[in-house]
Amino acid sequence: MRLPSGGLIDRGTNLRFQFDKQWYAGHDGDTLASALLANGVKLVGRSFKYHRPRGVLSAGSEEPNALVHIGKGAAQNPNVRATTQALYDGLYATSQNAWPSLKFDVMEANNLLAPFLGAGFYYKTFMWPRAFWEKLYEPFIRRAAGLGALAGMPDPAAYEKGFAHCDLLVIGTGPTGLMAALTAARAGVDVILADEGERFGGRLLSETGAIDGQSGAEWADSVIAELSGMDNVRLMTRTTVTGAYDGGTYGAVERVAHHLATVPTGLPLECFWRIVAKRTVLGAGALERPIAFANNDRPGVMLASAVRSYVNRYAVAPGKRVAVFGSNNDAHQTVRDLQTAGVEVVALIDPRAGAGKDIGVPVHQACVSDTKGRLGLTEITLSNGRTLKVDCLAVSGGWNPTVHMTCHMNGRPQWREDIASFVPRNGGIPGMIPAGACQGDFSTTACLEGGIAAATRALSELGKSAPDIEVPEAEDTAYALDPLWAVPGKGHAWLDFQNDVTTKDIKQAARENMVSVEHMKRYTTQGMATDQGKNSNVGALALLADATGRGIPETGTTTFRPPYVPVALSTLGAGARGKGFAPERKTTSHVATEQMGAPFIEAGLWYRPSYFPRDGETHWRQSCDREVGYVRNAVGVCDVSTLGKIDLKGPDAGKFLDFVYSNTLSTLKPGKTRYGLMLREDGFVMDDGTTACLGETHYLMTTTTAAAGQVMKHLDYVQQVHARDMAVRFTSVTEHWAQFAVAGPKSRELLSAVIDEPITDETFPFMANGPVSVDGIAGRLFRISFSGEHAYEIAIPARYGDALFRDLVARAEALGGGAYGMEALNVLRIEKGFITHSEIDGRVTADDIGFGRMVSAKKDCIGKLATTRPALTEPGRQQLVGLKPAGAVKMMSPGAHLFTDGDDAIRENDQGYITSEGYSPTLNSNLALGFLKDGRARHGEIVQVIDHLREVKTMVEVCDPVFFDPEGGRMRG
Amino acid sequence: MRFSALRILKEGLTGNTGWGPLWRTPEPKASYDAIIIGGGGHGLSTAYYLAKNHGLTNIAVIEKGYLGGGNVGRNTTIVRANYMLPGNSEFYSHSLKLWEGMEADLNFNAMHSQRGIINLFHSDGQRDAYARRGNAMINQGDDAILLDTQGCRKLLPYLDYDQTRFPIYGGLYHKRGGTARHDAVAWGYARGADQLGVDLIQQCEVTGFLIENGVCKGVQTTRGDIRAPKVGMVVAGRSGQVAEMAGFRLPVESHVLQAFVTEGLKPCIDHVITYGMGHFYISQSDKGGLVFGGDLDYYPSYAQRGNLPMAEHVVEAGMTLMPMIGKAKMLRSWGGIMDMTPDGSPIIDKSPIEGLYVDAGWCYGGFKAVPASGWCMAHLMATDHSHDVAKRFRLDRFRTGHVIDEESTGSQHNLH
Amino acid sequence: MAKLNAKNPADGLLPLTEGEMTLTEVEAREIWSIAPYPGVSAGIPSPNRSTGKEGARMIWAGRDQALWIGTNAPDAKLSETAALTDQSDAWTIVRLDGAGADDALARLTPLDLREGHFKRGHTARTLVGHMTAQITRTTKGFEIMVFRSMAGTLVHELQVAMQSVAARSKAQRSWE
Amino acid sequence: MRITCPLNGERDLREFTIMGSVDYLDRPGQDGTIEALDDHLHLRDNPAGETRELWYHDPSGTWLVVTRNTVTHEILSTELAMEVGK
Repeated sequence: MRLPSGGLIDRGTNLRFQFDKQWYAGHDGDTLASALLANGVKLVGRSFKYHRPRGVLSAGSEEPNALVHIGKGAAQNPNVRATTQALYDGLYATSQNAWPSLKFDVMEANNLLAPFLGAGFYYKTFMWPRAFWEKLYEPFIRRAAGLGALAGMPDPAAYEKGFAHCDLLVIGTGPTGLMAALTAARAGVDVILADEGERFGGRLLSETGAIDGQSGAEWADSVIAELSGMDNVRLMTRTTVTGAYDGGTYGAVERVAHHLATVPTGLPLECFWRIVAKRTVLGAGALERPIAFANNDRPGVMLASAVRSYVNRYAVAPGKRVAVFGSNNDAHQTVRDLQTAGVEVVALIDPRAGAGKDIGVPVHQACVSDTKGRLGLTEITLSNGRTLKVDCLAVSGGWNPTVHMTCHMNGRPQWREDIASFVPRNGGIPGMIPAGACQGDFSTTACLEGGIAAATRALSELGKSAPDIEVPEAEDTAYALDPLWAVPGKGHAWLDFQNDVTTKDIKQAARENMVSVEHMKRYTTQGMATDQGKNSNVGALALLADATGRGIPETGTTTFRPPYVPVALSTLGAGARGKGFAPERKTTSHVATEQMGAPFIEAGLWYRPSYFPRDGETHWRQSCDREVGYVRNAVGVCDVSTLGKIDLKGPDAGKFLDFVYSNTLSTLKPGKTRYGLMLREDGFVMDDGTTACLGETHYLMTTTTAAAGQVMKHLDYVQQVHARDMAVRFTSVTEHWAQFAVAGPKSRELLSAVIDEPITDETFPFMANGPVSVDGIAGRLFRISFSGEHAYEIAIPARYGDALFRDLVARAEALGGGAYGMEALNVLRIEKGFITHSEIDGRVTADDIGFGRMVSAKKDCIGKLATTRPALTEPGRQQLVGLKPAGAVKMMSPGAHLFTDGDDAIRENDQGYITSEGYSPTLNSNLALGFLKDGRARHGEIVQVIDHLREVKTMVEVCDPVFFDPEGGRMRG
Repeated sequence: MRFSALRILKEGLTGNTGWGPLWRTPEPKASYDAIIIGGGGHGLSTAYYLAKNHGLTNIAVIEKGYLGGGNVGRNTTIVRANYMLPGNSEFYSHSLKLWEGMEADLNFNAMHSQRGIINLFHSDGQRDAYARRGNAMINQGDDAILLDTQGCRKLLPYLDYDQTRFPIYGGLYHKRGGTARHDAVAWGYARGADQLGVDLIQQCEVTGFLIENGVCKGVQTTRGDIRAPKVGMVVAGRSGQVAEMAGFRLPVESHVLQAFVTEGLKPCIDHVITYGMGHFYISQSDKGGLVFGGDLDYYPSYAQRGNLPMAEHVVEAGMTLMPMIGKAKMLRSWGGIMDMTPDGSPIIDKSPIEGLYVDAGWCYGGFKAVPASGWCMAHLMATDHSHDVAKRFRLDRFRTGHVIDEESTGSQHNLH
Repeated sequence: MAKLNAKNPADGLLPLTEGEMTLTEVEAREIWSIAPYPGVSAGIPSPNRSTGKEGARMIWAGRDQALWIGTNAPDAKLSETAALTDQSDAWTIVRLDGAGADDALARLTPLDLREGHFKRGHTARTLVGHMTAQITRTTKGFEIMVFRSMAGTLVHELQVAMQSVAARSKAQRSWE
Repeated sequence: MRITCPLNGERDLREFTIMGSVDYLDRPGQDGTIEALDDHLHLRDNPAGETRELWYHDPSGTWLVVTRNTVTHEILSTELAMEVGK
């Protein structure tokens, strides 16, 4: 019910919203929770396990009960805390975890079964018969569990991430945070002030105490006004700092647009900030804790501080007849605030002798021991037997400092007996200074002073001196408390409201010897709900301590881990949707290739054409066969720019190459090119490629597309760690050059028409390289071949790549050839037995692929020693072979395994596998490469190919991997 | 006490006051026939099978913290037998069979759920590699199905098939793969071992070894010396420190692996799904949380916590693969300490010191190995011979080169 | 004879304007890496600094390495003491200028861009999104370099960031 | 985690990759023993505490030796790999 006056709401606004399809109205400044309470809606959700009716418990992000869906369709946002959701016009909310309706939920039957569903019951049943688990029990449990529902569709909103840097990060804008920020800002350091609320002020917005004669909210506004005028201050509202990480790095979620009825184009819904701070002041405040008593979970039972928030900040009376129950003086303020607001306070219930005697309402020295009211509180029973008709009960079990973030690096908080709470231990997070209520200092004055002191300390650690600053005048009453965790009695008394963990569960866990706090938590699910135990952990711990006869400090705590509040995956993964997951790399021929209608495949981050379809072709194989024919019979053009190109220079460049390659490169003469094999230090093959000698001390290494980055890093490693004295410098030139393979019998004819000076077999024999020019532009030509044909690769500065590619393709077409893609490239290289990373997959040796002699005996190289290990030299290793169909079924699928004729297809008989396969139009046959145990000695043998997955079983003949032109006459000629 | 539906009913009707302890809290004795260092999943299953399969019941498990407090209680709970290479194939195949009988054997519901696991692939090359793997699984006697894009669409309609950066070419579907309730596995083995007479000693830290003439005779602990002719170290991420106490180095680096869970949600993901182009795997727990993880943070760590870059990478992979999870909210993140070997495969072998046995190097695949690791370690400790399915998990294989490198990334510990 | 026309890396993608920010492509005729051989002092800028001005400038680009950016190639004599490598076509260079440029770029790079820390003339090898990049602060904004092949991704990511900053500043004005 | 590179200054973890222990610095040559190779590539002290490691600053191609605490993640010092031991 809305109070006639007061509050930080704008009564001039009328915001209409829906909850479970009912229309209501509220004001700017409301949360969904305050607006619902203003409209008399108390039942807002159902609990997780027993589906108990639940109402609003708190007024903050720690809310365990009032979780709702916001929005509909693809925008439906589950598990939103009604207590932090700002109200806007048109807001659409629905309840969750109830069917068919919130008031009548059939799963409430679970409540009756509660005696059988206690701690750990899952582990003791549902085992018979075994097959029923996946089919019956588990689906039932899964449907019953869970809270909100995902829409099942991609989230249409925009999200973003960002980085921010500062000298001092201040978390929280209660009295502590504001004074810390003010102190540091006036000292001139860069300050970021972050608060999760809709407006700055923290707890000050909910309390009535004055600061310097102003209301808390007015004072907060005045501080913010000063800060917002300073260039060195960044104010971040609606921003929850979610985690503390190494090196002063913090994660934070900014809810940019959740409070807006319509989100403007380009504006993200949320932003995930990575904030790097030299120092941090944590002014996170404290959270009030409930008291466990029978049926303490009914709608209408609320935290006393939440009642004050609703009354003071939102001008909402959460009930017509309110009782206040607490064992600390702070609870008494609730009575006074309710009285001031004109709400009837039925009683103050405080078990401490003589407490609150002048407060002006009936005082009961007792406890609340039970409640009544199915969908909302109607009556409470006191431990002295009295019953009181109330519709709202404000409960305060005292305050827990918000120590969570101080534990994110495994720091454990320490117990402070005087406030019966945990406080942060020193140095839990390097550079973070907890202050104010989160440090256990609860009075406003102590918080104001604590903020100044923390900032002063941070400044001095940063080498700055703090300005003189006066402590504002404020309330400074002592916090007196007798700890009260649970009221004895019959019935279920809730600790973890959402997960339905009761005091009985804790006792049962103790009986079952689950006495470690971690065991208790995991066995009962205490503290594992969406509030991560913010409301209940300390109480549960106290009960476990009691049940096991230990003190609370000896019982220990569980660990608080990031995030402090749940973070949407859309936010944490912002930018990654669709293509944003990884950069896209496009070659200079990309546009032309697209225009030719070629489908692309991903090759690492690059896009490469699969094939170039022609009119009338209905299957990629037709295109592929045609393109293979270009290369074998005329001339084909293929963009090979994606291969890594590393330019090496210096007196020791040759020596360095000899060290990184297994074979010798230093003897290479300028104008010559050689194939090289690179090993990892563990002796297995890392990569291969050609290296061209461009000058006496100048080389150009090529790598495979896949390994380009890895090889560059490896070269940096080898040089900076193992070859520091070699005078060599190298850099990647992959992106500077567009490079095209021009392959086929007519390749020289084509090139001669393109380059400015014609070439001959004498000036450009096989494996030659040299400078050429095209249209006056300096390029390079390499006579190398990955197809086994007379072939070249021509390189031109990338700005001319598009033009050269189009020109080459046009000329090739005029000669009866054309562009070819990856499919044809693959067939061409299989025909020749050339390897790719399908073969050198990281587990093969040089000898396995028939290149054993390429590990030079004359020099050291990376990986050489390791190749002498027994396993790399012993007989029985699988060796590269060619495979040709020898049975009726011609299909030889990569991934199929090889077995000796007559053997069963079981692991023990496994002889090898197929790595690559393709149809060779040249040889009119399917061809495959694979690895076979002792394969080089088995040429001519017929072996079985078995592919269970594709249901293929056939026979193949083992042969040399070079199927076509084994003498190599075509590429040399 | 045997668990049954009847028992639940009876206890429910009598206020649940009759439940007894799941295990005793014994004082350590001066000597045992065997000692297991480490009360995690592997240590507890080793103790259970030593008692059950080999009749060794005068044994103790020594745990410095609480039972099941290590990686068994902080993983993404995936159970599978989808390995390719000899050594791993037969071992994990054996392990999955043990999983399938575990709950009946232990009389404890570990919620082992064979909901199926799908490893997605995103290129022809990856498909070929997964086909090779799938065929190896079937050669081993396990199950595998190769799905194409259409097959994936049918099973997993909520993936992004149209816009995602690396298109989905298909997936390798292993139907017997799935998940389990991780803590329950530790508790089930603990209760089983306790019932067979094994002393489970918590809050007892090993501080040194009793080594006489090069032979291990027991351990020094914070609660006194405990002697035994056979000592097994089953301490996962702590293997380096424990080996150091015994005076040798292991081929193990300890790394942090993060895992994440969202708030509870109604059922939306019915399988275990792994992404092939980034580090991301996900399933939905029976409580409704989306449980997911990725790769190591890459730097050695004993801190059981990670940093943001990997957490972000993991979520980014999830968002490009299945954008419908965007409004799920990460509730909690945590880290486990992974004992990474230079080939990504484990070690179950005698140590260089007589009487001391090593079970280590589980990298981040230790959870599914819990039953077979215990089975084989128990076999080794009881018989002094390697079990057939674990005989390739030798300590000296890195020196000799007989590595079992599933990831094919070579000898760098953090790349597996 | 072939006729070769040159194409810029960000051909057809730029310029762009969002709010008060502009994104334009920088056309560089010559970019060369200069990497002195060991033991030679080669007069390259000190780490994280750029020197010179439009037409002939150098930016530090890693250990003992700089990029020469100018209208002409560097003096060939330098090749006696340093590895001189033509990179003229290897890079996409864009300039992000105007009010909000810092905020937009801070959405993509982990580098501390605060004026007091990353001043005019400062340069850094760092990341922009998931791309390796070089960022230099200029008089009016930033010059950002990534590999040529990633021009599309760079422009797209910067554009999204610019739009967000522009939308925020617009929304900010309407909230106030 | 923030690592201060002697050349690039303080940078975010995401700009770096790590290879592993400084055991990688002691490389046995072609005449070394397989045992020495085992020490170089495989066997590790794996300390819970201070350790020295090889890290790589990807954007600038710089290899570093970083002294770091594996329990607290504190970075204690960084040196250029090129200069270690010189």
